[in-house]
Amino acid sequence: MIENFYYLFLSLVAGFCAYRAMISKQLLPSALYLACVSALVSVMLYMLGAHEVAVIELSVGAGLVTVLLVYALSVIGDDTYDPTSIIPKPLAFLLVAATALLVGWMAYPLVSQPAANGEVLLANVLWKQRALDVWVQVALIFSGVMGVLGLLSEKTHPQEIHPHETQAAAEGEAIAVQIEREIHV
Amino acid sequence: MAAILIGLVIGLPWLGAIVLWRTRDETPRLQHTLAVAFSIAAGVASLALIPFASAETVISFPMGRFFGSLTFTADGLAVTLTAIACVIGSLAVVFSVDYMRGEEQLSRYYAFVLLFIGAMTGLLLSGNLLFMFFFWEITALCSYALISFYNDDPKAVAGGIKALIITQVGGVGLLAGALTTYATLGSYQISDLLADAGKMPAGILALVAFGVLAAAAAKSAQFPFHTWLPDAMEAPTPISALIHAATMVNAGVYLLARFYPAFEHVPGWKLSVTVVGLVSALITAFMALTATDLKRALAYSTVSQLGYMVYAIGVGGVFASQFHLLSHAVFKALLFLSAGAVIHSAGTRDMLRMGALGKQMPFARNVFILGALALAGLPILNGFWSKELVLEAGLDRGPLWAYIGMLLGAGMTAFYTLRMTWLVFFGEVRESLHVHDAGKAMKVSLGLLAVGTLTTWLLAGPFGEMLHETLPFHSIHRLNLSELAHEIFTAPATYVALLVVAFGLVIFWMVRNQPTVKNEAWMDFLSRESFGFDWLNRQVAARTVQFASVLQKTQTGVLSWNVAGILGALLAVLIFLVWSVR
Amino acid sequence: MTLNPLNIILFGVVLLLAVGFYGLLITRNLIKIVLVLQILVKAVVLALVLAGKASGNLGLGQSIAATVIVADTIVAVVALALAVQVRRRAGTLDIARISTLQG
Amino acid sequence: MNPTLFTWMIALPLGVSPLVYLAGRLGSHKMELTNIRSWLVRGLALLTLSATWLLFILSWDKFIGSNENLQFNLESIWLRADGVSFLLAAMVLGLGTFVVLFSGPYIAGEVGEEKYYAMLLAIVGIMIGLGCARDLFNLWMWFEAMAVSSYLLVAFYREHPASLEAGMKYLVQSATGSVLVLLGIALVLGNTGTLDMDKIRLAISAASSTPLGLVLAGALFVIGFGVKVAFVPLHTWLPDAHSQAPSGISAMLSGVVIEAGLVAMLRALSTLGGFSVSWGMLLLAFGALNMFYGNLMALRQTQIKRMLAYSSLSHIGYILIGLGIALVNGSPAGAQGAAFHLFNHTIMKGLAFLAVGALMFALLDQNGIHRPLEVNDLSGAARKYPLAALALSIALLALGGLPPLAGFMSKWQIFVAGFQGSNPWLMGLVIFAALNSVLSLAYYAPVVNMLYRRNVGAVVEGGASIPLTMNIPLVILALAVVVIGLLPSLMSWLTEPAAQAFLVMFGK
Repeated sequence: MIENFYYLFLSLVAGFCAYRAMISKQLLPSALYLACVSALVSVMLYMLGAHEVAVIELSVGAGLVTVLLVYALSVIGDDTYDPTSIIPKPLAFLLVAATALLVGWMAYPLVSQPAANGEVLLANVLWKQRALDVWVQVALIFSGVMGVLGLLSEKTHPQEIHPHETQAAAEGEAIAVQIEREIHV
Repeated sequence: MAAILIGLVIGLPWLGAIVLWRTRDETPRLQHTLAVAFSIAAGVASLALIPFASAETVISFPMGRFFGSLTFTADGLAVTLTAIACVIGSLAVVFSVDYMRGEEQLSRYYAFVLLFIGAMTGLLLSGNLLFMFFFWEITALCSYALISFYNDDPKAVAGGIKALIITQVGGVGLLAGALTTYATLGSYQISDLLADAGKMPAGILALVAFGVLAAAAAKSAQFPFHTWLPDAMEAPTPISALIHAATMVNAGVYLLARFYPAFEHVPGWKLSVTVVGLVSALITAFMALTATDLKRALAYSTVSQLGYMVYAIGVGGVFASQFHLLSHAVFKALLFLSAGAVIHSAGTRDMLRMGALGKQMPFARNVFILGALALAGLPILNGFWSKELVLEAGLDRGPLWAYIGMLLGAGMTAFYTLRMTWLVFFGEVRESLHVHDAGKAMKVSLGLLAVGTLTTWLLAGPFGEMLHETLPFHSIHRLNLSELAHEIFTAPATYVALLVVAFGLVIFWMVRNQPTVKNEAWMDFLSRESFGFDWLNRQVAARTVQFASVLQKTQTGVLSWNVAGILGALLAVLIFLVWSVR
Repeated sequence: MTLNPLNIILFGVVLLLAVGFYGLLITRNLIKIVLVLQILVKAVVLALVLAGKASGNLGLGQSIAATVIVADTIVAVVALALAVQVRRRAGTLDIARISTLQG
Repeated sequence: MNPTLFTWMIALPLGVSPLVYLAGRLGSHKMELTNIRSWLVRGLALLTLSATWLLFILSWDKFIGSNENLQFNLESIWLRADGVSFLLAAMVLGLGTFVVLFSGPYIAGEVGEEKYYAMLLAIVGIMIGLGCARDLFNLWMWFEAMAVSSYLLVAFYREHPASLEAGMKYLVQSATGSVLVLLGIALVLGNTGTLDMDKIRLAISAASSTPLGLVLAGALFVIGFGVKVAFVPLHTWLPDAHSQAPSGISAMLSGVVIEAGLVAMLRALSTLGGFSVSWGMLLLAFGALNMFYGNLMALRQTQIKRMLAYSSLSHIGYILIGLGIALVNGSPAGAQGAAFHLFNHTIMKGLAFLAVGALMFALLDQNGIHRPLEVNDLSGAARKYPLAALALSIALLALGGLPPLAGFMSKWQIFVAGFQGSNPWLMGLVIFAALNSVLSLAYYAPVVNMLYRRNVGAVVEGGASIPLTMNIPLVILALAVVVIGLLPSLMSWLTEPAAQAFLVMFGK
């Protein structure tokens, strides 16, 4: 079926973009790849019939999150240093592969016989049936805003601290050096 | 009336503990006075309780599901030990007035002493296993606090922790026993356990029996838990008298005596008890032969004498064991306290630095000799009667090899007792220590205990009568004084024992001029390491700490590894579930 | 085994999850970790809609997917704020260099 | 009386929370108003909590009087208050009130004071809501909201890299956990087509066999929520977060947040019914691991807050063992013991963290020193701070399971449950747990000893005094620990319905 082919293509490309986003040494390309993942996922969502979520995903996931990431990058500067992994990569790969295979195998029966689809309008479900979720979400957003304000608002703007200046940074440096040595051994 | 007295016996020391905790260290006189007043009041109440001894449950207070009722029973066994704990405890408090003069933090000291006495009486009077365990744990806590009273001294702190951990590990046995009893019989009442032990499945009953034995051995510092008691000697000396004569170590023997009727028929239990008693009595007597620290020597002798009591229970002589417990409590308190008087004025515990102190402290010397003779088991002091009774029970009903072992122990006891006395009070002056005789309050306590050492054996008749009357499950053989005397003096075993004791004395007399007994290296080693068990303890502790520090490496503090932990756990749980569902 | 679209989407979900978790394990830059978390969120959103579709209750799946998108965006925002603050105070974004709490 | 009154327990703190923030910003450019603002914020928070207590009492009355769960629904989502909800609500409200009282001097003058109280109130409301949630996804929403509102609290000292580091680990690990939970929810939705817990239960019990997808969902719930409950080896964020957060927050995190996570996990797991024995075994295994690991790690700690954090791991272990026994044996004793220990852990650990916080405040913060409090710093602290030292000693000894304190009684109850079935494995596990208690004394006792040392250390010498508002919670909590130890049935009005609800939840 042609539909299957589309889905497979989209999944693979999304996986590839995700991989690029994860592997890239530069943060800006990473953010852009993430936006691609988001766009591809929203296409899949659309094809599945979840039109509204597809729009939300496209605007929030691909748009807002990317903007936020880029904004954070611009605040921080060009600290895009992403050195070698601490965990041996084969171990990480094995762990993830085994878990993913097991999860995939166990989840498979779920999709083997899909039920007939009862179409319901998102707005109805979200605002009527799931109104309580929305209320809790308001609390969550409030907490998040408080968090950002609490973390970032500065009464006085202190000098930015650069590496090697604080004692903690020095300690951290020592640990990092040690970790790096362990990786290379 | 009995209910009120029980309330007083437990409540007065605890009330005193709370009051003393709140006193200020700037008023030492007030603290001494209050402590003496509360402890003596408790002592009087405990004596007044004796006539009310009965097998009935006196107080019952429901505590809600899973906890049973808080009950108290003042039977013969309980009231006797209560009286020992309170009276000798109060004498130790009186002694402390002189001994602890000028010390800091008296509020903490006296508060814990009184808490200890109250907890001990609670443990003895409790008729409910849960609350027995409850009080059991409090005595452990108090002993910890008192042993490490000099808490700036690392040795005292280490000794306290050691005592706490070892007795608590043993306490798990009592916990298991109490839980099993509740799970099988649906009740925590000790009387129910004694009555219905036969109805429990054999394996379950054995679990309870050996659990209780482990707990008793740990508390009474019996083999293989005997290592904590010598290290506990870092405590102030009145505490040593309190813990090692009047209260804590008796709890183990009490426990065995209390549950004897329930476990008597558990296969191997009596033999195990006998062996534990025998081994403890022998190895610690051996360690006492070479000890040079006065208090440690006394501590070893305590474990050894407790071994006699445990042995007596193992061979079925419950009365003999309790009678020896009574004698031992009196003469050992006397010994500890007179040793305390010596240590207090000499400023050292090393017997090799003492010598010929007798002339300068005649009172202490006299009472110490009295106690020592009782410990050695010479007639007609209380130690003689009870020890002979124990040995006779052993010969009558126990295996012969165990009896011979205990005889050997009696000879060793005579040897080290005389050695101690000689090293401290006689011989040549090895170091000119400026000593003075015991103070006034010390003399009061010592004098009373000396009188007790001379006379408590006269109580044998009424004591036996009371146990017989109030312990329905124990079938105690009644024995009045003249029967006792008759039995002991006509039995050939008595003379054999006396001969062995005399033999021990003679041997020491022959080597008295080299009292340090150019110890063989192996003897020293065995004593220092408590026959290897101290080494074992250290190994367990060191391995645990080592394992912990290896484990610390798992907390890398690096986020990547933390997330790997999450994924790894997910994988493990998935594998477990797939395996268990299939 | 029939290859219906849902199977393939499940494959896509697992693929995205695997990439995301692998990224969490090997990434050291804090901002990138936030980014990788977003990959996981995409996978979950897809999974929720997929589940709604598979059970014949797409509206419900959609509704919670939409809520999740918003909620996890908030988390991402807080995480970014934290990362910015870490950069300001510790001078680095490398998690190995801010691993002072150990043992 | 309105049966939906209990929802106001959730809505009130949540609704007042923004007001607290706004009150704290009133005239924020005027420095001279700092004190007034500070009082205003705290007063408002306390007032709200008092009102919530009133609501709690009224709804409790209704709950006990009608003998059935209180419920409320907004269209298809239900909130139901059963025994577990009320237990959690009581714990959260109680500790929350004490923490607000305690934090007065502790937080006064810090930047972000108003956000601190706002978040504290919000998290109280959110956790009560979490206890009542009866819709799987709604449960996740509460759970996520709880996490988001605690991030700021953990990383409150945003000037300190260590505090930020702790916050960062907490955030990333929590987020990972919540992704796993969402996957689990997707699987349940896919299999049953509904998210209402009761309907899921019906759908699953109607099916003949347990689909593999639901097994996977259960595993994902265990691990996902387990991150917040600090199962070993998912616990790695906990020692960092608990030791770096302000002490009041450490008390909240350790005393109620991990317990709330546990409640969420049990609610989610209970819907999967079916093979509850497997869940029981899983809980027992994690319980044993947590206990042993937590104790061994605590053994080597020199920072007292970190030691307490590891001791939380071991106490979660006891609770899990109680619950596991209840699931494996179906014994009410295990559930009751677990509920009782849950409650006791809240007051004991709350007391411990608050007492340490009070000492830390007096010894370090007041002198402008920002570093963790070491055990050695406490040398002779009882001389100068008899009350705080006594409170800390009581808390530690109670945690170690010594009578006559609360911890002993609840551990005992769990142990009883283990022995009741005469299952040798469970009996062995209980003995292992008892030996673990002994092991834990090896690190609690030296701290107590250090407090009562004769040598007053230099740090204690230079310490400031502890204000009254910090001492009040210490006195009340310490009394509670002692009294509950002496009268264990005192709290059974609260814990028994919870245990009952737990068993009903799992269909026993």
